[in-house]
Amino acid sequence: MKRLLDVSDLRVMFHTYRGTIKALNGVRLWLNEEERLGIVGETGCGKSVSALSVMRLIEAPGEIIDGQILFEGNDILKLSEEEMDRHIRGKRMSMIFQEPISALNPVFKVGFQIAEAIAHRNDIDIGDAYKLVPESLEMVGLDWKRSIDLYPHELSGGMAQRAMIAMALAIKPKLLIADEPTSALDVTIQAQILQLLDELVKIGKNAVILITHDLGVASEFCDRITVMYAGNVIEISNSEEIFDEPLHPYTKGLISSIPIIGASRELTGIPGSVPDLVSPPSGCRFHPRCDFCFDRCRMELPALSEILPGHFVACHLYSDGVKEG
Amino acid sequence: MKLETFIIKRLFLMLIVLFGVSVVVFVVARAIPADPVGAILGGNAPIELVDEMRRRLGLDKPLFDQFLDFMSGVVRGDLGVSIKSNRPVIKDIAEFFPATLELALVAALISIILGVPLGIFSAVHRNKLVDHFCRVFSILGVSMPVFWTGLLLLILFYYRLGWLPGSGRVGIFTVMPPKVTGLLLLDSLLAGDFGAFKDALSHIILPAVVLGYSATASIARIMRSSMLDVLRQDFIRTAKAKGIGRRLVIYRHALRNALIPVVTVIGLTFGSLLEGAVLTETIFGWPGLGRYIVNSLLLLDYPAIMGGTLFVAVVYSLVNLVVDIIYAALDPRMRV
Amino acid sequence: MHNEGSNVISRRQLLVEDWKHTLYLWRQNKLAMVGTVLVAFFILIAIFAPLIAPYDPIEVDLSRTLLPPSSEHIFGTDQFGRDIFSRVVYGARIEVGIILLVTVISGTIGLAVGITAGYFGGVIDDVLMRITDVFLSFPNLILAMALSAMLGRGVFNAIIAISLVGWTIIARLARAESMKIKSLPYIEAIRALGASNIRILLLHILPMCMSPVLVQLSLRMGSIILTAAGLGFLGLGAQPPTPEWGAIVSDGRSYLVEQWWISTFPGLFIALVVLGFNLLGDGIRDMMDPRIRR
Amino acid sequence: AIPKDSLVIAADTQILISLDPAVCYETFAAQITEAGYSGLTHIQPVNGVLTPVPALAESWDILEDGTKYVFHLRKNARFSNGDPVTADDVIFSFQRLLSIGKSPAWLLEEIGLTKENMNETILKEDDMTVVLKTKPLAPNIILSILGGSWGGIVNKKVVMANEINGDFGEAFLQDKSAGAGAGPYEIVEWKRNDHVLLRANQYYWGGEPAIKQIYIKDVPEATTQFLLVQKGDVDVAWRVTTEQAAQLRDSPQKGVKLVTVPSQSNEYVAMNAQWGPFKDERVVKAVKYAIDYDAIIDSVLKGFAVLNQNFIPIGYFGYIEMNPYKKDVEKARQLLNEAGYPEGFEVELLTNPTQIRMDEAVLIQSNLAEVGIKAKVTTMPASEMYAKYRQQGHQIILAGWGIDYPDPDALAKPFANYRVKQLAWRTMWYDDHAADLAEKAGLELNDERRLELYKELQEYWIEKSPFALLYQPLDFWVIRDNLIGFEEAAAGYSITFDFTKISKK
Amino acid sequence: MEAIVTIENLRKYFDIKKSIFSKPRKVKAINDISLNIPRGSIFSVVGESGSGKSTLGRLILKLIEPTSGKICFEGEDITDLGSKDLIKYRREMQIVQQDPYNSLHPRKLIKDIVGEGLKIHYKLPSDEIYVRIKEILERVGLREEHMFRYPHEFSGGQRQRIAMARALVLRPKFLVLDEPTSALDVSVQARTLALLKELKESLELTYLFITHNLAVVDYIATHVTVMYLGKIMELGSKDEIFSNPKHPYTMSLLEAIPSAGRGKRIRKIPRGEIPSPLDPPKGCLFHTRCVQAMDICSKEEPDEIEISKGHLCRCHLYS
Ligand SMILES: Nc1ncnc2c1ncn2[C@@H]1O[C@H](COP(=O)(O)OP(=O)(O)OP(=O)(O)O)[C@@H](O)[C@H]1O
Ligand SMILES: Nc1ncnc2c1ncn2[C@@H]1O[C@H](COP(=O)(O)OP(=O)(O)OP(=O)(O)O)[C@@H](O)[C@H]1O
Ligand SMILES: [Mg+2]
Ligand SMILES: [Mg+2]
Ligand code: NI
Repeated sequence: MKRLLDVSDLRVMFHTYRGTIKALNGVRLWLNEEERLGIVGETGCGKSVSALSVMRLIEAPGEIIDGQILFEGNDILKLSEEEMDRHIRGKRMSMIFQEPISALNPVFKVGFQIAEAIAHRNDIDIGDAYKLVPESLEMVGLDWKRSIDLYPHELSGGMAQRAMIAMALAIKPKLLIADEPTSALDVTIQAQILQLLDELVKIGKNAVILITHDLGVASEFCDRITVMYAGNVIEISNSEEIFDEPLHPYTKGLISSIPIIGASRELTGIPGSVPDLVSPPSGCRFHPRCDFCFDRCRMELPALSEILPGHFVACHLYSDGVKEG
Repeated sequence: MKLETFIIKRLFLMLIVLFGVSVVVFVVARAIPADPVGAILGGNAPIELVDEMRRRLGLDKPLFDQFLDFMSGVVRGDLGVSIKSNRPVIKDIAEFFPATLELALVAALISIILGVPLGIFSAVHRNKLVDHFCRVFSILGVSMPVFWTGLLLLILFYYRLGWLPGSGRVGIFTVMPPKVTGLLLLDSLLAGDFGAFKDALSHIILPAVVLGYSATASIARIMRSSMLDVLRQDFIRTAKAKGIGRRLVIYRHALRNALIPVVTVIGLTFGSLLEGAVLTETIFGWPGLGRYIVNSLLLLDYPAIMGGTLFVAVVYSLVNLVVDIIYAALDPRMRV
Repeated sequence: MHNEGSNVISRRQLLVEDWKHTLYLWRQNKLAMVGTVLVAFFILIAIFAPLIAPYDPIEVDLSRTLLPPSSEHIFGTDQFGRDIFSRVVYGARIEVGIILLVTVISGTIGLAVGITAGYFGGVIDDVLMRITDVFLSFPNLILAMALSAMLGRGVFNAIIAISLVGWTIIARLARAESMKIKSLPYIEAIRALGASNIRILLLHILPMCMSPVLVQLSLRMGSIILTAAGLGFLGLGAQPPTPEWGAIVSDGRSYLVEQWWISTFPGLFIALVVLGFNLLGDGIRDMMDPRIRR
Repeated sequence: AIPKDSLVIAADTQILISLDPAVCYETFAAQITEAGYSGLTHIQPVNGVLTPVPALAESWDILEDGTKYVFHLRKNARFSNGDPVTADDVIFSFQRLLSIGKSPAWLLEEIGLTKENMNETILKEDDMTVVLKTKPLAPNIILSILGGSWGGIVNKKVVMANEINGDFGEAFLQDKSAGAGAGPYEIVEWKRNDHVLLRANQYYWGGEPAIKQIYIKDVPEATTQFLLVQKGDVDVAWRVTTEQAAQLRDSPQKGVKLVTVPSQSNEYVAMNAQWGPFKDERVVKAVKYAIDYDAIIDSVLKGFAVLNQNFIPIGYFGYIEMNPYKKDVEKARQLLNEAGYPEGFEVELLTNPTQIRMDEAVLIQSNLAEVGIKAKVTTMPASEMYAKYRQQGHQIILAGWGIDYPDPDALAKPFANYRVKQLAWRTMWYDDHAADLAEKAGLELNDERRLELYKELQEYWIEKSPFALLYQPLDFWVIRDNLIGFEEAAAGYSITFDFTKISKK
Repeated sequence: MEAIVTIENLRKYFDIKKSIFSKPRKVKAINDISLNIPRGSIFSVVGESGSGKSTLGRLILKLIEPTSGKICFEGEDITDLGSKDLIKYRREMQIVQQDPYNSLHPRKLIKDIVGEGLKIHYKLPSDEIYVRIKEILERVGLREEHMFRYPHEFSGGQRQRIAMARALVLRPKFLVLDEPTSALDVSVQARTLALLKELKESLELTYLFITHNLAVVDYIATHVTVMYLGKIMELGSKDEIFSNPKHPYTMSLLEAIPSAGRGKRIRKIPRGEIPSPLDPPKGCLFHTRCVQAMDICSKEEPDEIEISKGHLCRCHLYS
């Protein structure tokens, strides 16, 4: 399998009055062609920032400080804005956002917005691109005759998300990033959309990064799951293993927080709250909330290392391999 | 259709407001402790003549009756007869309004042409030097007394440089094409008379710039803040993610949205241009409605004050009705 | 978790934090700084006018008329030999008075009408907003002229007239704001606690409407000074020999070509103060933007 | 550039109300109206004294102790459409004036012609002869009144053809003369707040004037007028400010010049004789001694005025030089002391907000302050000020009086005779001696005795009246220096202005 | 069990206007709902967005006026009470809102937010108020020093606790919880749910628990009501509904829950979009999306059928 994306040591900061928010602190991610990667974690842990960095959409007051983002072998952090627009964004990568209705421009018809994407992708003018719009709309199960001339506010959440998906997939990207594509939608619609996305990426053979805070969603959809905490990747594993055999105490806590129907157990949750990224805890950023924390955790940031085949974790507990516990 | 019911409803509301305006202006005008007859007859007129004239004009009737007379006239489309000129007020308005309208339109155009790009520029280069410059430039417009800037510009562009004419709507010896709309720029174009057009244009530039510049700041300011607002929206990120480039993101995706609140402000500003023209009209000898109303007020020419005020209120309401319709055209969410 | 310290300390910390934030934002915003400096300067001039002004602002001295700016009279003198600089300095007091009056009057009326209309909605809103529309669609200068004639002459009456006209925008703003706020969950929660309408309006909605209204007021200061000046041009402003800036500019206009200093300096002062208020108002608005501040 | 046969005037035309001779009353409007309409007589400076001279009436006879006037019309007099001027037109014009009954009508009533008696008093003897039956007044009064703009004769045929709802063509004549006038010019159009256009009347009995077209451009702002004339875009700036005039006088400029003539109006301070301290004549006198007349003339009017503390202007029948007051703080304080106001008192000084009046007010305020009187200046638009004045609601008022006709009677009555309910009445000076004298002088047919009476009146008035006359102003214009004859044309200003005397180099 | 709240045939129609040009239309947010909330229960209401869950909660607290129907609290009819008469019920019934970020006044200190209710209802010395606030904050897991902070300094979970403290300080008997955890992270949600459970027991509360998350319902509730477009589709005890769901909509809701760790699977998801509440479908409200729809479903509206004791279902499949 070919490597499509390889992010290493990504550091992103936001400069605010309170100080510098160290949003990403050496993030490592990778993705093969046609692979589906899930990124999960609590709010504010840096999922969106990671995704936006990959698209190079971090804006002031944010700044990519350091790192490497190899996309198809090239470091896209070295490209100029124009080159990004000319070759990468909307050509080889596209993105689906969380709130579909607010992610569509309210003053343009859906058809136009999709055509615009197609036009840019294929370097044709919008008139010609329009001819390809019906096809895209049909693909996501929308009645194109009706929906091509609708404005975003005339769509329901589900329809708008379909339109977004149509827009993102119409350019046949190599990499599709979906940042919480369903969390703003109703439960039944969520399921529909995920199923649709699933089918479409299978057909299109795209690689996908799915960002979600819902482990359940991620595990159903993805091949591999990356767990983030406070700007760090703390665990990477394939999606079955992470449930059956979570390694990092944080991942464990996360799993024990999810209510599961039929499983009548107490939910324990994770004590404490997410740290302030202006002055993150020293060492392992999770240590103040960790039941297993020991001295080293307070001093030293654990590195992400492969503990089991294909299963990476950043925790000092496993510096000597897997222990039971 | 819905648009029609909307318009009808708005017109109805407008009637209510106009009634309110009439009441207020009537009450306020009558409460001024002066006497129109005395004013019009001048300081020399003997008191008997003043009393006699007052009787003749019906100003000795009970106030309520006078109000009823006035309102019944208004309902019939008759704004009464000016005490001063003894002409139907509506005729006076018809004479003065086109000049004011033309001035206000050109001024509005100038303030839009200046304000919108300044606002966009400021927003796009937020907190950079360009932003500071644009903001200070536009705010300077509202900061200086109109009559002061007016005179300074007059001295500069007319007196010192001689580039532009100093007073009036057209040159004295310019023959104007027949009156169609009353807007000289338009009339001369309609008649294909470019000489006249040039002349009218050169006359309107200074007053319109003075007036328009004073309205620039409010447009630039709202343009800037609404642009900043829009640039923060989710759909801008979507557009960027499409890779269409910064220019298109700003001018296609952001601008159209950002213009929506600007339109409202332009409507409100237009009202202030209509009425704020008094000082400009005085300095540039512009034969407009603003001076007419102010002068009527100084002379306490009740019918003219009431008629003029009502008329301005009508125009203002109509402009804002149009603005709301444009608003809807810009913002599909307002349609349905 | 680490929440050490007593209430007192954390409260003080909080204030300090808030201040630091404001200060930070203020320092980021160069123009707001300029605006603050201008306005502060203006207020200081007004307060210390008797100390600053070298001469009596109204005393006529026919032996030194129309002197150009010099070290003795830095802004020159007018046709009565009055020192322009002193007149401008004392004029600042009048402008400050104008500003206070307008703020209080149009602020109070505007807020009262606006939040009432916005909070109660329905018929009350309709009635109040129609009244607002009446005043809004009224030619402002005309209404100000008429009212100032009705109230009697003088700058302060003119200003009262202007404020009676100027509250409409405040009212609209306050209405929009209170409509927005009243539908927020926290107001409903307070209602669920059993708070009366009056209590909600005064204790919970009013404070939230204050800041946009203050911004608006600070932005309007400029146009108020200018409207007053315009009334002066039409002969309805300050009574002579009051050193009101607009009146000085307007009086000096026939000297504009030769004795430019008479109207230019006060004109510049008007422009600077109006500019200051505008920049400050814009700045406050930026600083209070919840997206920035949170 | 402006053609040689055209004259462009920049003026504030806001004050124009109507150009109909039966309606028009203000000075500036009267000048335009006079250009459009000739009257039976015409006022002209003769040896520096404004005198009624023949116009449409070639000559007249005064019969029956000055109660019957027979006017012989000029044979060659024609209206601007070519119609001859006949006795019918004259009678119609006077009856029209009375029937319309606007501001100037009272002037005819002054001489005994009223709406009620007009069929008996205004008579036709033949087509070319008109008879008026008047009150027994000094002939100068009667002939002067007839020479005003309201005495303009209109073309009955044209006017009646354009009558609407029995308005005697008032609406028609408001903004044009259209063949209805026999003056040197025809009023072609008046576009409000824009311009008035006059064109030479080819049938004018005095011969067609040199300037064929007069364009009066509306320029409300004095500064703008001044700039326009300096640039040569207009020939005349009708009303510049005193500062601008002074500037030109002190540093002459190429291309323009300043024309000044004595004006026929009065600027005065009137104290309400029934108000508080002013009930005491000594206080009134103290005020008269407090005012610095010279300073007002020098620094407010920049010298464009002459000292005249009497109500009869210089150059008028009956004028005597009498300027007893000048600033004397000691004396004023002493008078106040005597009257029991050693500490002075507070008073409101009312005026209207023209630049000159406000400046005068500032000076007077500072003068009064020197003697301890604290005056608060209140300015209000003329409409309001006069309303208050007519209700006798002022304490001190600073105002002016324009003269209606060039006879001392036109001043003696308002200033001294409270019975005519004019100025004396307004300021509550109910002095019967002065009133009697003024009445008597008006009725006196003998010039010498008349002169005596006015002398007596003036001496009494200057001592007793609550009026302090400040000065007699000069009128000034800024004109292009290629104009010829403007001085002569303007010589009778504020009573008459003769456009026919103007030509261009 | 005795009912603490009873509602009968409750309706709430909103007039809504989409834009300045359009005619107002009616949204039937609550359309003929009757139910009993037993004392001591955790009565949960589930349904998708717009189904009227929040409206129901607000109606019961009389925060909005019902269009018709009857609301009884502890047997007393409170439907027509004005705001003055309601005051005493305000102490008994409280609400914790959906959105923890907007439910606290941003310019007030926590002590003022929590103490507001005490100030309204009791004339207490300020020490006393202070003590009570402190107590209740400790109850929900916050500390004294938090009293002097502003809401923006707290995380979502903490804010939700503050909102609970604000409601509980009045010692109510009945608490409406409007999606109290949907804005929170799972780890926080877990702790919040645990707290709610504990509070209920120790303070003898009855909850109306509004949520769209059936897994949460399963965890906490005793009774379940499934709403769809303003109507009740199915109602019963929690165990009954989860072990024996009858209505196709309930089933699809259960289906839609992503199954953490259960790997990929094919699910029966309802087709299409949720109809606009502005023009709800004729017949059975759910028929447009129902995989088991029959002819009759599009024509006739099904009645409520009692499947077993206390288990109601509105579906033609069971008539
Ligand atoms: N524009 C910004 N300005 C300042 N800080 C930011 C900005 N965007 C993100 N951050 C900070 O970066 C960190 C990571 O944010 P990010 O949006 O990636 O979180 P997330 O994992 O996507 O969370 P969520 O689940 O809430 O979407 C947060 O602490 C956030 O405060
Ligand atoms: N104040 C209101 N004005 C107009 N319509 C309203 C109002 N409140 C609610 N509605 C409408 O009533 C219906 C039910 O709304 P409600 O808020 O009760 O739904 P919900 O089930 O709580 O949804 P969510 O899960 O999104 O909170 C919706 O269609 C909504 O648009
Ligand atoms: Mg995110
Ligand atoms: Mg809800
Ligand atoms: Ni004459």
